Amino acid sequence: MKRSLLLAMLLTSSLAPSARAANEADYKAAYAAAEAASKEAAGMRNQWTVTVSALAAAKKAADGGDFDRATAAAKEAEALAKASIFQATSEKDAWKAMEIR
Amino acid sequence: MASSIRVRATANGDITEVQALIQHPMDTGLVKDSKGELIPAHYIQQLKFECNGKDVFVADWGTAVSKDPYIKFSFKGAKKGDELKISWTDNKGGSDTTTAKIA
Amino acid sequence: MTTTTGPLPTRRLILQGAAGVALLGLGNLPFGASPALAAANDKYPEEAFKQKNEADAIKALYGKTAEPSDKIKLDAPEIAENGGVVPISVTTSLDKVTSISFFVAENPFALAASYRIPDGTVAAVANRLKMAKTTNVVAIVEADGKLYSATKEVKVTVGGCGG
Amino acid sequence: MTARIHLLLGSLSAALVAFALTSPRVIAADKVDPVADAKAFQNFFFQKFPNVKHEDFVNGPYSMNEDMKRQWQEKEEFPPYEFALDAGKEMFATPFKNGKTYADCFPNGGIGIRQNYPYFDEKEGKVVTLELALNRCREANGEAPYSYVKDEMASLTAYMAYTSRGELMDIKIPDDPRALAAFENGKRYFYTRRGQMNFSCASCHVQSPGERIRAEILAPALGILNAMPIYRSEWSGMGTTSRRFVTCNSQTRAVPLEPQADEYRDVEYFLSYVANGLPISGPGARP
Repeated sequence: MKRSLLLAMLLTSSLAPSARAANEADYKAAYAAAEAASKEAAGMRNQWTVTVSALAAAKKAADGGDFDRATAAAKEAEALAKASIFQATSEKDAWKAMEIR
Repeated sequence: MASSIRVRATANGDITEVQALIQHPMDTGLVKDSKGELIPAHYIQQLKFECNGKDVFVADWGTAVSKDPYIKFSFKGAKKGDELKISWTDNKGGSDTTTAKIA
Repeated sequence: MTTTTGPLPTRRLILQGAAGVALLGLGNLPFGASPALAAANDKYPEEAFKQKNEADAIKALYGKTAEPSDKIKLDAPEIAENGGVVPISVTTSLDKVTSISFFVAENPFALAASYRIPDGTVAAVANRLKMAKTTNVVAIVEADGKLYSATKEVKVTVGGCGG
Repeated sequence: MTARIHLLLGSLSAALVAFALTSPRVIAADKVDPVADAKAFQNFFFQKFPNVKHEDFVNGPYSMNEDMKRQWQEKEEFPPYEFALDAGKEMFATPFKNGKTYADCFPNGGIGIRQNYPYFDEKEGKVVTLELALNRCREANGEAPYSYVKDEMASLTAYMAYTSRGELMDIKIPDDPRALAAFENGKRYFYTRRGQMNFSCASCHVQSPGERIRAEILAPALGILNAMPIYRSEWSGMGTTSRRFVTCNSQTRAVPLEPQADEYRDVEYFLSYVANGLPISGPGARP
């Protein structure tokens, strides 16, 4: 249970709403960070489907000019990607706990 | 191509047990495909079993019959070696028939 | 249904009631013309398969109502493993059976399948039906011109992950 | 920002502690021992479900629930995979353009050999599954390979499984470090949590077989591949082992790997090996 608590905290901590309206530059920065984390997760062969859909939602919102939503979605994608990376690294050994011996 | 109807008819004593499995999509017309369009209704409406020139079983089916429909019934008055004729028609005018020997 | 108080809802209910009756009326008009013994002849009971609820479908198919009977054994699972393939079968000790039909009460169209049983054919059928949701499966047997029924509730839930 | 750093530090220290705890055992268990693993795996299920006959485990959810078993037996009278079986038989009999058939690619003409798949190919140094071998046979004879998740592949494996029905699963692990590594890699994949749901295969099939997840009863992991390929009412169609792995991944919200990825081949190797001695019951019918 401890691990999923950590995952949940990681997710919520990065969703802190930004005060002023996001503009295109904020979106681009957030999207770049999200994409990098997503690539790293994919590289570890532990990508989550929700990361991919959050990234797509971000791009779609940005194309529609709604940079507030786009930045939020990009930030969420980054958090999800980071959580999947955390999961992959912690599972490197954690899996043994469940092994039938 | 093999017939769409698989049938097994076995006689024990005077009672012949018949089982049939028919390859058919039985689309209800209420289901959407991956592109979100409605798949048109396409289902078997009538299935008939005849033996020795007489209808022994007639099924009228709606859209609530499962895909690749299955049916089991028994009837009297036939013996090993008699021929069972099976035929179906669907709502698009499609049809198929086959015959099977009672084992 | 939101439970609002005051005169408004009663007027709306009355309107809905009126609309419902009109529909029913329409539904019956064309049916009135074709003979009550629709089930017996060769024609595909088109009208019966169009009826939404079970009572209309039974009336459209047989033109009379059924009474429950314990001489009908309806075999259906307690919880369907999959709503798309529900094995349902019926056997009956009633004699002079001429027709057996299956109704799934809350399916989009209640009548699922109807079988004509010529004499010499055993009064028992097994088939696999689709069920939209948890509801009653009703088997109707026409024996010696009278209608008998057996009912069983089958639980159906949308498949999740797949065991 | 500081909260996140604390978090990462916290998780690092937790990982370190975990590593320290397990390290003595890791060194002891460094030597991969498939025989012991298989025995422990089977005993776990035999003890957890004492009144399930050993050979019944291959019937998945139906070994866990009486009401479901009756519905299954009704389906088995005239099973929905009948059409895939006939199609597979026909494909086996139809020669390729170059005149050869599948029978030429497989020992004993491909009949009654499914229980030996997957096997470890010492030339290639990797696990070869039945689905992979079938596509390699097609390519070797100038035919286009089939999709691993579609009906044609399922029909072929359905026919081959049918010819092996009742044979006992008989997977061999040669004394080759790469084979032991593949087995261990498969075991790791089986127990590793993935996806946003944070489930591993074991979360469902070891910790809670027999329980319900929505409408379905979870199958025990022991013998779970013995019934492959399966006709699933939910798909209203045939499903190969590859299709089952891919859909299971996406249901835990993990992006699936490409079919026949090394991890899938290894986890199939692990799951088949630990089911040695249990009968082949494919093709199967499932909810």
